[in-house]
Amino acid sequence: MNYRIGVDVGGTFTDFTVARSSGELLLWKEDTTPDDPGRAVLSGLHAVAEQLGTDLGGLLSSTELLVHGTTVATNMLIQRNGPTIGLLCTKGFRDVLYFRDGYKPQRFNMKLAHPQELVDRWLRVGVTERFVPDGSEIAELDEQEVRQAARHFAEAGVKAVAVTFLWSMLYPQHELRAAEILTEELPGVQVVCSHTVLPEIREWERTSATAISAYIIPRISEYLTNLERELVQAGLKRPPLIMQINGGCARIPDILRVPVNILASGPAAAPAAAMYFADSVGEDLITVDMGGTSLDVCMIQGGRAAMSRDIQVEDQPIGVSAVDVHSIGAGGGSIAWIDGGGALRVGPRSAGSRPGPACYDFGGEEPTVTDANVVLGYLDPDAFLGGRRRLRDDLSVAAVDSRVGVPLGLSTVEAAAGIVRVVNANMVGAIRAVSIERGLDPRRFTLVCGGGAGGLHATELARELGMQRVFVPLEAGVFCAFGMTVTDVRHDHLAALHAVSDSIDLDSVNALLGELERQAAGQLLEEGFQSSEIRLERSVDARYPGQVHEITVPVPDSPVLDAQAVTELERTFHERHRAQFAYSRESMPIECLHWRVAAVGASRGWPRQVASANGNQPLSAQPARIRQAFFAAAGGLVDTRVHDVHELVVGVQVEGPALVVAPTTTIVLHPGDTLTRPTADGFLIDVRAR
Amino acid sequence: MYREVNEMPKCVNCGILIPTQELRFEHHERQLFSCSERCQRIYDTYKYPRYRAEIAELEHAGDPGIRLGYAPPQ
Amino acid sequence: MTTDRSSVLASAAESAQNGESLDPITFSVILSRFDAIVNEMTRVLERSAWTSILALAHDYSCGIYDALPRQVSMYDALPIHTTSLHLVVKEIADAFAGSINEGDVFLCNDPYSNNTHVGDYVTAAPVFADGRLVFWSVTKGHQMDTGAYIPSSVVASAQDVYQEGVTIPPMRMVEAGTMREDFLRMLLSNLRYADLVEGDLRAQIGSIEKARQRLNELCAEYGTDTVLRYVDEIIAYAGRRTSQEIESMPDGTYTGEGWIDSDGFDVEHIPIKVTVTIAGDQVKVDYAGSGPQARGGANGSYATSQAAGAVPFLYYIDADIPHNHGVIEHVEVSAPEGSVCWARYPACTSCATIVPSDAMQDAVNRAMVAAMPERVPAGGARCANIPQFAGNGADGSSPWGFMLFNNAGAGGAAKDNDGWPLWYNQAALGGMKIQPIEQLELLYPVRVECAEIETDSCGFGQWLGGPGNIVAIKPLVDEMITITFGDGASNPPHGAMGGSPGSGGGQYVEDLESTRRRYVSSSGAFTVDHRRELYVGVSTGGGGWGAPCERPPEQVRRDVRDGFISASAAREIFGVALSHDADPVLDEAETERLRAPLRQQSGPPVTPTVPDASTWLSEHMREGDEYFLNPQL
Amino acid sequence: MSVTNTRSTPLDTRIDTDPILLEVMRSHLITSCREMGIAMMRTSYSPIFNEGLDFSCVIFDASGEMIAQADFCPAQIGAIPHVVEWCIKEVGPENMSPGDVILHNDPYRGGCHLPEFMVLKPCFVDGEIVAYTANIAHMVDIGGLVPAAFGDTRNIFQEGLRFPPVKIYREDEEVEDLFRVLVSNIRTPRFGYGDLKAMIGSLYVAERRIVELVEKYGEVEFTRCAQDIKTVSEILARRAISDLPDGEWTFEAVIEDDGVEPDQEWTIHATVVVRGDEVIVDYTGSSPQSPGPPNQTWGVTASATYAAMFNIYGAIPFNHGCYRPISIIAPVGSFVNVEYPGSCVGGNSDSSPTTVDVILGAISEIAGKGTASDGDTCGILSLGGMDPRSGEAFAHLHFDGGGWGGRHDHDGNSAQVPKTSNCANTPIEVLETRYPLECVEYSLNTGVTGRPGAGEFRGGFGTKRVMRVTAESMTLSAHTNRNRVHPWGKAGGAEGGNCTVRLRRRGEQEWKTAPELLGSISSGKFSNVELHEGDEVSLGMPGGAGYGDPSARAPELVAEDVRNGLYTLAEAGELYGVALDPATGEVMQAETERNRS
Repeated sequence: MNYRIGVDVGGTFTDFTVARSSGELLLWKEDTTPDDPGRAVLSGLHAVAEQLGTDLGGLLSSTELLVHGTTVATNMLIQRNGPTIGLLCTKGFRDVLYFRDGYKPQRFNMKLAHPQELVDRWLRVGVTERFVPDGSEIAELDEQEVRQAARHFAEAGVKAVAVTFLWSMLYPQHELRAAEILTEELPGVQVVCSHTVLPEIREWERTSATAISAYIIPRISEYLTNLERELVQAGLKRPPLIMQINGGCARIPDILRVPVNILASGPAAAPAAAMYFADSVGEDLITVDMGGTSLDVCMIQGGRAAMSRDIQVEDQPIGVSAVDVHSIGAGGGSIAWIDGGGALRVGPRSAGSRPGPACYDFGGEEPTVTDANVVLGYLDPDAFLGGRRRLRDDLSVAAVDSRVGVPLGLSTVEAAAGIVRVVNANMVGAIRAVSIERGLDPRRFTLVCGGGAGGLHATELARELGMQRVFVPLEAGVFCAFGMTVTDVRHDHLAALHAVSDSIDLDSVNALLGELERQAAGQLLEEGFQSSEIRLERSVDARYPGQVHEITVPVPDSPVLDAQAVTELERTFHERHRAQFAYSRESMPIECLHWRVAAVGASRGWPRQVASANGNQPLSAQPARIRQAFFAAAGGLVDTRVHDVHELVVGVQVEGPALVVAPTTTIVLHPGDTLTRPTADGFLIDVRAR
Repeated sequence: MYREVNEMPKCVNCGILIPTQELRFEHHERQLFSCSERCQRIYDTYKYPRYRAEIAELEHAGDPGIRLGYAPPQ
Repeated sequence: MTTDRSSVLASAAESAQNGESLDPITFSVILSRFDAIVNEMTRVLERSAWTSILALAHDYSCGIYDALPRQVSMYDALPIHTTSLHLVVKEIADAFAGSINEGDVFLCNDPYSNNTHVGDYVTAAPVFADGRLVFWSVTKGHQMDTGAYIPSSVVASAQDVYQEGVTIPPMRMVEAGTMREDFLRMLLSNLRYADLVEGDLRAQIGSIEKARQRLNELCAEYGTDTVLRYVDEIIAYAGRRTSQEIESMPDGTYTGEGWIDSDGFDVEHIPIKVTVTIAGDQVKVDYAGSGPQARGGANGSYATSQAAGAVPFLYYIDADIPHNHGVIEHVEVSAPEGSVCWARYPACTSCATIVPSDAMQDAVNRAMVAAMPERVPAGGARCANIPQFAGNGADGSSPWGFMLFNNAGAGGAAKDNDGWPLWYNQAALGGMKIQPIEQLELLYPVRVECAEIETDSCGFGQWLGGPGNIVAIKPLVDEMITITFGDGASNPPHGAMGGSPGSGGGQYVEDLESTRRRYVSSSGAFTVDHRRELYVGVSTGGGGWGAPCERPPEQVRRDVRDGFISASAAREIFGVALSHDADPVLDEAETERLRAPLRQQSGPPVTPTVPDASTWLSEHMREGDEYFLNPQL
Repeated sequence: MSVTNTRSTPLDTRIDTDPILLEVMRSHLITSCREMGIAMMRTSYSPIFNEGLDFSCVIFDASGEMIAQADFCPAQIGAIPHVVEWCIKEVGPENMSPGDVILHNDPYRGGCHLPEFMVLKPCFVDGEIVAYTANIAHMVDIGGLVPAAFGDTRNIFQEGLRFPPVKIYREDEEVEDLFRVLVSNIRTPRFGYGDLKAMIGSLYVAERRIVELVEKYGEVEFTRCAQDIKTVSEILARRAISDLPDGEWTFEAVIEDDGVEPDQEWTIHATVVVRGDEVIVDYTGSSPQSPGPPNQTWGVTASATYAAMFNIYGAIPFNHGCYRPISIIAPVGSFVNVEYPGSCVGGNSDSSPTTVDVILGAISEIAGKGTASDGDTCGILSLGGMDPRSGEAFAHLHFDGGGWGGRHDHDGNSAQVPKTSNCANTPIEVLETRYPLECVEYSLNTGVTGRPGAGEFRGGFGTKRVMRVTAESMTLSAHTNRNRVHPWGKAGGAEGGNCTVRLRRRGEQEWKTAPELLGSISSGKFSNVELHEGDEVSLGMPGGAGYGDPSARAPELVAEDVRNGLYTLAEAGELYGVALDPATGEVMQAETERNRS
């Protein structure tokens, strides 16, 4: 028996999916342990192994692929609870982060606040050094100034330093030397260089990606290295792979070289997961993954997830190519609070899993969305996580009352319903951002709903947006973890080589592409892929000479690039340019800048059955058959049927109001909603329009 | 596509702009432009023999000989 | 940008109740679809343009108009275009009435055909559905060169339309899908950097073509009639919300006065006077009493005079209201023809979008702030420190040129909000982009020596104006021709409600050997020698809002720590006492003592109240430095 | 391959057309050109056309070669063959339809300078192009930095609007929006529009005539005649050249300051090579192009060359055949073949006369005889502003006559515009009605600075004109030559006079130069000087140089000049050694002999 494991660390829960070569799936949820997320991963794997009737060693030693995703880094940015960091830059340019691209969105909004940089200005230090485009060093690196800066950083107690010199992507010498000195002067402080993080022209994006990397690296490096060590000690043969924001995965050393890639790493697996169900739900999907801390929305059209190189996380551009996932701080753990103006607000602060929602009884006193769901009767205190956790509904009531109900003069239920309405509105806003505000009519799409808290809100969100169909996969609660077991492995490599198509030096281009292909494919082979499973995608960033921006076009798939292939490349470029910009200038040659090679290791399709009963047997404690739950449409708290997911065989139909309890999520059906189970994969809900 | 006049070839003999019809001819293994048979003949029989040395100089600066008689601007 | 359009739904629902069969979701989908299409136009142009002024600096606007033409969407436009582009679209529509065909593209840059200024090239394509003209797809892009007598598209020293560049009245550039090559060749023959400009024109055409396709899809998807009915509703909706907003403003008549630095030659401090009348849901803005038309390019065109007066009300009202015809029709602007606000043919209007317009906007802000302080910001930077650099291609380089936006001044503070940096001018309100320094150095033979915040350049207040910045440019070849147009150096952005004005800033050329400096007024043309000279621009900060002594001391402490303001300013103006550490410590007792007297002071709602208020020059010029007012090449 | 034959390909001298028909056809064509001219003169708006006659009407055959013209402005006639030829090549006859009219003024495409607008119309018979008619005319204002174009412009963008070949009529329809572009970019739209329409109208006139011809004689006959007309002229031209001895002769002269670099001089250097029946005019050795406006385009240089050569042709029917024996070599980027975006508005008016004199200088070495140099400047003043009477903008291009050089057998003509531009002086009354100017003085320039060179045959006198501004204000720009360099004398004749541009502010006594008054770089070339009501501008045109030893001049002629007030008694003495009786003005023979020996 071989295993493939997906582990997704969320802000609240750590999700597990174990796929067996036999095709069965095992799903599991474990409390995230924010102080050391690795603990939850290990304990979860222990539990899973137990479920599979083996031990950790037995599980890991026969695991051929372990993919790990985490939102830890994203949450650090969202909640701005990262360490103090420093930034070392070329003298005279310490405000690159502040100036940004000089662009003010919502320019008629005079109250829009200027985004906060990740590094305060007094910790952005310029030092004498300068290269110019042609490579001449017009100012040597002043090492004294670097050491002074180091002392300044030490006094401020920075945990990491970003080094971002102009033109370093072409001439990294100064960054490298400065990094040496800083490491030597600041033991224990991590140093990140911009030429490694994003070796592309444009100082703002590069500086931002580097600053983000420095901001998150202290935490993730400690975490990931420990994790790898422990997993390997525990018997894992192949190094674990980390889910990346580009939708593919990579090994830990690669991640630590370019930490920014770990951002939104979990959510990037959503498209893969969603597309797995394409047969039953089609290829036009909006995926929402609502965990404990954040909501991630992703648009999939014609089976392809939107990709972007202009992603900003919390107003900070990341520069690297990414699955276009829109995240907001809204989840089961989001805390409800009353703002200065007396308005009810929910999030973005989250109680996480420690202290967690009040009902967890870990000392949390602030009401969370989960508490509201408990108060409204949607969550069965005895059936949470299949009964592994008894929820204290009395604590939920107390928290909701004291912090929201009383201040606003509302009954507990009214207050709870209010909390849910507000968080729904926030989530609707997020979905609008990727659909309506891009002019896409969400009603054409199916809402694919993942995340532990997803099922609780899905139908309301759909209703609000006029969407008719919601799909809740069986693996909803561990949606991304599941995605990781079916995602491809992907390595992107790029190098700069300037060439104009009418005077192109084919030898050097071929040499370069060959080298990139060797690197990329080599990695996959090391990771145990057969060359038959490896797909190479070659592309180049090109433009017309004199133009400013590039577009990325595929490089013809001939073993060596010859004159004919170049003509082909030109043709493709003209076509793409016309398709994208509605014009082309065919009499012109094209100018090539960055050459890219992506190596994709296709995930082996294993046979697939229903998530095995025995895998989940112990998870399914019997729920109460009838509960009181709140439905505005039904006039308040009403008796509501509760179904166990395992009762609902294929072909069954359930009318709302009703609750469907699965081990890792609960689905709320409002009056008029109809749930069916077209296939074993999951549940399709026909949402009644309001 | 737009071509500014200074991108159009000039007759190697008389120096006039050649708008479209590029009358190419070979001369001592060099591809040259002339505006007419006559200019081509005058180049062969007068200009080239007379200024052979200067033309050789100019050719190093990538000029087939149209800027004869003074140092090219750049 | 995600804006909460729940109000949209509410409103649509309400009108649905009024019997119209409008579906709120369809309403907001179509509303957002127009914005999305305009966004795509914007992106196509930005991504495929050839000169940095469009591809990087974003100095252009895209819009969709209906057949009338009414403005349907200008989602991401530059403010000065937002309220004026419909005028030139109408001129084009009228000029070719009866012979407008599918596949045509029209071109116009003529300020006397209701374009803004000669630098702005308008390309417009009619969009047909079911055989009738239903929309106009329009872009207006600031081209790099207009064929003026010196290499710039904004020549403050041009004295008539013939000197400021080639004027193109409404012109059919593409005929039923075919480019008129002979016209294009003729046009480009009269412009510098013809190849780049051709690229930019084609990018503009690409952008409107993209929108044409999208609009056809939209009509196909919902049906032309449905779409048009929702267009009416979208405009009506904006109108309704604007009415509510303006009705909530205090009725009355308000006056304000500001000053333009100069006419491009020797006349200084030209007054801009405004009278604003608010009555019910209508606003009247009148510039009677403003100075006579200028000899140089500092004149407004009809289009810019219309826009400049209306723009402030676009940011007084809820930012979420879509800026379509429904908003514009609530503000009526008038200016005397022959004044600096609206010049008479053939006067030069090369700086129309900025010099007069910025001052005209701020005059409205000056007039209104006391009446509705919560809505009205302090003065923002006007267009100084946006020089155009050019080289004639000596020293082996080919002719080059670009406009630098990175040194632009900052925005004014508003109640509850510090000002933004890089405001560019009131015409843009921060809506342009700076060029990445690496791109500049890659594309042009210059080196950027520094680009950083200038301490104490901002207006002080409870909320700070945005900071100005200092940028130094070293030419690497040529006598670098430097052509600056602009305003606000001697008449800086005003402070509001107790806040102080921005610094005003300025520019100079430093001789690196003698360290002598040639200071230049906010507009002028001069050269910078690559062998021994450096161009330095120090831009103004925005005006401050509210009394400085009301700013939280901890905030002031961080401002000082981060170098936005100096320790001495903190002490003297903000009344905050700090230690001298890198991370200063606040002395609360001393701070209280310092603040007591400051709290007693009071002043006019707007400062300065007189022209020529900037002290920047006197503070910065040293023995041996020289000052030049509007130097010419 | 490399041609070895040094002679031009032998001429096919067979003329099989009946000579009578040929003559009929030719005169018919020439008449057509005259009719074009009359139509133009009658219908145009600007004095420069209906008075100054600064335009040329020409007919080309289907191959794009000139077959007829009437005696118009040589500077244009010499360039138009190239403009038309390249224009047809660039547009391509296949892209032309009946009723198309092409507009062109691009100096870098064979043109003379921006103000020289050329309109070209293909003439169709049965769907075939049988001929082209063209009209090239000097537009007064073309936008740009300087009203009426002439000043110290530094590049083409300052000079005005440039039209590479562009269709301004399509199938007999005005291309309206293009006209709109044109009129919105020139200061005198009403005139510009009217003049352009007049030019185009004249094309239609000629087209009708040509169509008549073809219909009368048939296309075949017409085409053969066209060929033969050219061949005949070529034969005659080659004969004239063959009469010259083979050999090489070199001559050079300088153009003074270009308005940008005052102390720099720009050399026009020409080597004239006679080889049997053909001539090579080689300008190698001329200066690089100047930063200022006096550069010559290729077309200008060609015109000047032809104009000079025609002096040795004698009376030959004037068409493309005359050009064939002449080859020109003009280094690219030199003063005689300016390169984009070099300034060149002044070359056509003020440099080309000197170029002609340079060639004549060289030829005279060959043919003996020869002439002394002319005044060689048009003395161009560009005035522009608002006319208070009409409330409209005006732009006036002012030129005056200089003195020509003495010839080997007679004195130089007085008050005549340079030989490259047989334009007429604008009459005072027209001047004053058209423009807010008052003509205070208009006379022969007898001043010491401007007077012609003495000689057996003296140079002609230039004019002197003083104009007063009657508008509130206007701008003055100037482009003149020979302010410092003198026309050279010949065979012992004295050098000619200088041109002078002087200004006098209202109420002031003394006349000042532009540099004195306004600190401009040059006194002869400057742009956009502000003049106000009552200010005066004085233009003194240079006299030509003298031919032969002054002491050889017949004393009676000197006495007559004195009687006519051209010389003072004193001047008669110092310049010619002629003593006259103060009372009677009679020659005092004895004393004269003494002075002269």
